[in-house]
Amino acid sequence: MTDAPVLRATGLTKSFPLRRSALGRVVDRVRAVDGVDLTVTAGRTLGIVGESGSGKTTVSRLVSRLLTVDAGTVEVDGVDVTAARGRALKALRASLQMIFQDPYGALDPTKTVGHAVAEPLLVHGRIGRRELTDRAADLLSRVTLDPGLVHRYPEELSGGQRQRVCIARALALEPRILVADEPTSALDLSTRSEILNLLLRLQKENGQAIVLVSHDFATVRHLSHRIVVMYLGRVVEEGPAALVAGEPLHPYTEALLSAVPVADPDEQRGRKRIVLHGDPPDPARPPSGCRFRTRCPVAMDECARIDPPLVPVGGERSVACLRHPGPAPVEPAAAAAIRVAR
Amino acid sequence: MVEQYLRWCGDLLRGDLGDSLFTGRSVTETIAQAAPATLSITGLAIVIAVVVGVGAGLVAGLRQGSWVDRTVSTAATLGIAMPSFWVAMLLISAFALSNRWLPATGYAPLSEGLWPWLSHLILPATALGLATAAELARHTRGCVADVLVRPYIRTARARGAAGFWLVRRHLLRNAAIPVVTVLGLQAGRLLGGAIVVEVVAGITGLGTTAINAVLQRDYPMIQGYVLFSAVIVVLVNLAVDLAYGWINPKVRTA
Amino acid sequence: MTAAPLATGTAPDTAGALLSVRGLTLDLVGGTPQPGLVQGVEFTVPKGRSVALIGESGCGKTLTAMAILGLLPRAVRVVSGEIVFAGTDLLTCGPRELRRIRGGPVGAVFQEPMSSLNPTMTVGDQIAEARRIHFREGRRTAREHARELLDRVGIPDARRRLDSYPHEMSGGMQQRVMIAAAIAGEPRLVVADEPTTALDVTIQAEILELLRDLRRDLGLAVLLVTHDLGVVADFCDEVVVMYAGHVVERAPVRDAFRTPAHPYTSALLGSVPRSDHARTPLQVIGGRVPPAGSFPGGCRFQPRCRHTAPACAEPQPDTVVGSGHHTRCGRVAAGGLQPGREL
Amino acid sequence: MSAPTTTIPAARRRPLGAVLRRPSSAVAFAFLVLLVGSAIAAPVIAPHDPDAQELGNRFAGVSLTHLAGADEFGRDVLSRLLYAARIAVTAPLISVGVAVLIGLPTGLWAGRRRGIVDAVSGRLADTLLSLPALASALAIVAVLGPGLTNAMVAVGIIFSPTVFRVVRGATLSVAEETFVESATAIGCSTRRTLWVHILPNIAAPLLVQVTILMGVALLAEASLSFIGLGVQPPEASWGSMLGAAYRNQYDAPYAVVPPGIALVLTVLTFNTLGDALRDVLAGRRAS
Repeated sequence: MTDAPVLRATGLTKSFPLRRSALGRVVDRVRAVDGVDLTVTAGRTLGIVGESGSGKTTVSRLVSRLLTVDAGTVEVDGVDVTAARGRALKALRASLQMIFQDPYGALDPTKTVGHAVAEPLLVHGRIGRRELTDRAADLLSRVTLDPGLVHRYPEELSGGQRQRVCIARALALEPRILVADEPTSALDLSTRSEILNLLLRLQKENGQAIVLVSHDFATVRHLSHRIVVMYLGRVVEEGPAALVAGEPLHPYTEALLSAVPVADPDEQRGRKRIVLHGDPPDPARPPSGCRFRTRCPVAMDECARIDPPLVPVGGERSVACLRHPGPAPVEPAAAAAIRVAR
Repeated sequence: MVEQYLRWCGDLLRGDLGDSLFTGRSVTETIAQAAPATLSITGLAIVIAVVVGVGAGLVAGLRQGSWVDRTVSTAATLGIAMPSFWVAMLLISAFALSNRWLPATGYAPLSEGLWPWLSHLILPATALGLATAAELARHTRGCVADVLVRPYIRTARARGAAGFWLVRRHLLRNAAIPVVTVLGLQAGRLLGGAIVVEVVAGITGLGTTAINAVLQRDYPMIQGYVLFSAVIVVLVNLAVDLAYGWINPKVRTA
Repeated sequence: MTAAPLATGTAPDTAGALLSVRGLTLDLVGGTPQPGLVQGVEFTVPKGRSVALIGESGCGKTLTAMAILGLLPRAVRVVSGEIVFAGTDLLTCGPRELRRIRGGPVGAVFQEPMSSLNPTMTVGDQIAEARRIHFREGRRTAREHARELLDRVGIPDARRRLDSYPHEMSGGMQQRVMIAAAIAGEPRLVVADEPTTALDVTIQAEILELLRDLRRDLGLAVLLVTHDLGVVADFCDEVVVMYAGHVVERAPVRDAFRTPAHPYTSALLGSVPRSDHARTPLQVIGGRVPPAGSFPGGCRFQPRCRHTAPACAEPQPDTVVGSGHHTRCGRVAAGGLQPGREL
Repeated sequence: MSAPTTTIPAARRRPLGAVLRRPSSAVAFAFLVLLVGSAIAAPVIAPHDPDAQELGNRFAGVSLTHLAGADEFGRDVLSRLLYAARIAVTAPLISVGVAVLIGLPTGLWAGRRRGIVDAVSGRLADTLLSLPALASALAIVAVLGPGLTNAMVAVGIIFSPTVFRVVRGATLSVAEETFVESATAIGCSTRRTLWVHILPNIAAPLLVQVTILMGVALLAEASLSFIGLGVQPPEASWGSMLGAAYRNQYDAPYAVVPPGIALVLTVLTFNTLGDALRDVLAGRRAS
């Protein structure tokens, strides 16, 4: 396994219109993603965890070119695909595929399962219409579905079956990267584990890099090699999964982990609880300085003035918190100057 | 052509819609003369439609599956399918020709007294309002049924709210929101439908004026008529928007 | 914050029960009919305790809760059983008595606060409603109580917030309003149907913390319907596990998690990712919950169970396997099977 | 894992089958077949030439030769009713055709482009919609001149904002669906996404709207013909027959009944089928 990054994103920024005037002019914007860097290594899983408003879903759309960036670059295999169009974009589609959150909405209700699964091959001209059924049946068996389902319609399938169909569809082009946006959150408990197992197995068999986006720390922890924690459009912490989940450095990561109850009464009741207070701020009007400071249990006065950058702190980890200035501490004043200059 | 149009717009701002090509009379004056009859029919039709339609729909929605509900649904389905001018003919033939209970044709202005006015209008207005009543009944029933299965109704029940209290405090306002929207759309339909009903009821109003204008290709008259109708509909929709804002807090704060 | 003491082995004593559900059986009569949509459900909620009703969707846990509140959908009919709350059978007591209890001694909190609050009514009016109905308070007194309640559930600037509409609040605030409205009737039992499912996890922690405080201060009993085993481990004293309309297991929370006595419970526990087993396959329960209308006979879990035996096609009696620990698996009851916590 | 075999979804995918399984819509459909059949076969089954005048027969009552009596020119009413069925079928088709021709492409365009295009066309449609329909139709007929085709084209133009709104709304909501995003993600071109994934999914609401508009168009045709702006004599439509009946209501008070009933039944048919389609397709969305 090489350590070469298959996907590298730098400075991703994206804002969305919040309100429009009567004639459709944008009056107010919310910056959903604000300067996010990501690196995904071949055959590895990068987990992005965050709550609603964190911008994690937007990041998944930006790296897969379903949305275009306002600023920043996306490279796949060293090739800048930020502005790829036409043929180059189609080539990108072949190497990067998505799995969506809602398996109920992700399949066209007017098309058969076979069509859904083999359509990518059809669109990329790799097969003709006549081979569709056979290839679809092959793909279905790869995700341990009955190949006989090819002539069925999505509505005849359970949620778990549909998500397998979606995974088969994503695998059809043999992509090197899979971006999975909340692949299990619409599913029932017992089905959830099937899909997680399937993703693990497929990655071991085919060596895909996976970007897993989820609000559920347990799921992200289970599948990921590295974890990125997002809050209000920023990365607050990044590092190896075991370290981020085991010894979180950023107070938000710590609070998030503490808020996920463990399914063991003795362990859960023995844990240290960090209960945050208040609501997350309005993403359209983020607080000055550190965005987490309004809910942070250990906020300091400087936190209102200085917007902490994401800095390496050793052990392949980075944190954006003034309490963890990193091995080469940046003078608070200098840091402030950097932020102001941006 | 462009110049002509600009001149017409200029005159329009001064309240002058030009003169009829046929009678030579001022369009504004003609409309002013014909409007009260038409607005009376339409207004009365709206009142009938709202009272009958919303009332029936509310009862049907609250008693889903009962005989009342089935009756209302059937009547509404029929009501929507019946052309208003045909209903007017049937009503007039039944109440004004076979039995001479009400006048068959003509219009009496309100200045002649309430009853003469009402007696001339009641049959055409009922005929005109019937389809709208039917539409409102169906829509209201649908909205009530929809609100009744909303989670907040369940919450209110879980709080001990029931019966009249539940209907008044939780159901009415929420069900009224979509009903009011539809009412605005129906205003235009009623004003249009009045054209044909006027013919049947032998009332000289905007409708009959407009038909003659079309047959005679009296363009200034037609322009005036369409403009006037549009203004009325815009006013009605404005009123509806105000009512909507009053009922729906989400609009108020937005 | 100190952790609540753990309940172990304390038998739920029916005499001290605030709520006891006995032999509750519901039939689905509309659509695809399913007799025994919920069948023979038995459990108790002791005074001041917190009981979890867990299972996947379609297992009948929400229906059971709705039966307690007398809010079953039209297509579902009560066939037999009793639901006794503080000496009154809610299934036979008549609508007037039921209305006295609902929103009064029994409060309710629902999932998705946004749709569960009336969008055209101020939150103050919604909280005050229970005061006005159950204590016949006037507008002004009820409003004053509503303000105190908003304060109590931790909403800042309560007096101004009384006149807010639900859509002007965040999800977490809305759920606090729901809780304020639920405790306005001074309940002894709160039925909470997935109260935190629609919320972010840090907000969920805040809401659970609030419920914990209220339980302690007001001596509330809580029946918590959830599918989240973590929430159960965190919040509840006892667990009732449902599958396809049956209660398959009920036990004090520690016993249920440590020594599950039904293969379904143990499979559920095994399907939860654990930090010490990252990137290893999780336990899978093949198939899915059968849709209503096609429940199998005998043990309803048997088609998906990895320990199925011929005897499982027979009806499984409710058997006591420990102090307050019941199972509906004949094989476990007979001692032939020890499912444990499978990993 | 075996897939569940339930029959309901399959029925929902073939909406016509599901619609016909309801007794009321089966009856409606049978009536529609009968109507279209008699419209086509009118020359064969009509007992008389619909335009043949027999002045001696003016206002003749029901008899063996004139099963529904005769009108003010002694023409056979039954024959005229049967021939008028042709107009009852074709006239709404003209209007709905025009409306779809205008509303479908513009609605798709506005729904896909959004932004300023959508905002402006949306306002325009709203304004047109709030105009009194019949009044606008009068204005258009004034320009085009009276006559059935002109009248129905006018009605079609009036309907086009309704179709536009339905198509635009459906396009917007379908475009929100994940499967459209998924189509982009696998590399579908914009055109393929539109034809293969969006159009089939907006077909359902469009079909419902079209069916209901058929009934509304027929009512509009009747109104316009009633006041003499639609079908021109001697041709007959149910509306113009009602107009004649109105002018002669002292001589033949019952002449208003047959064309009126034919009209109501036909509109009822379209509405019943439209409602049934809507229910069936709504069930499919909900699932």
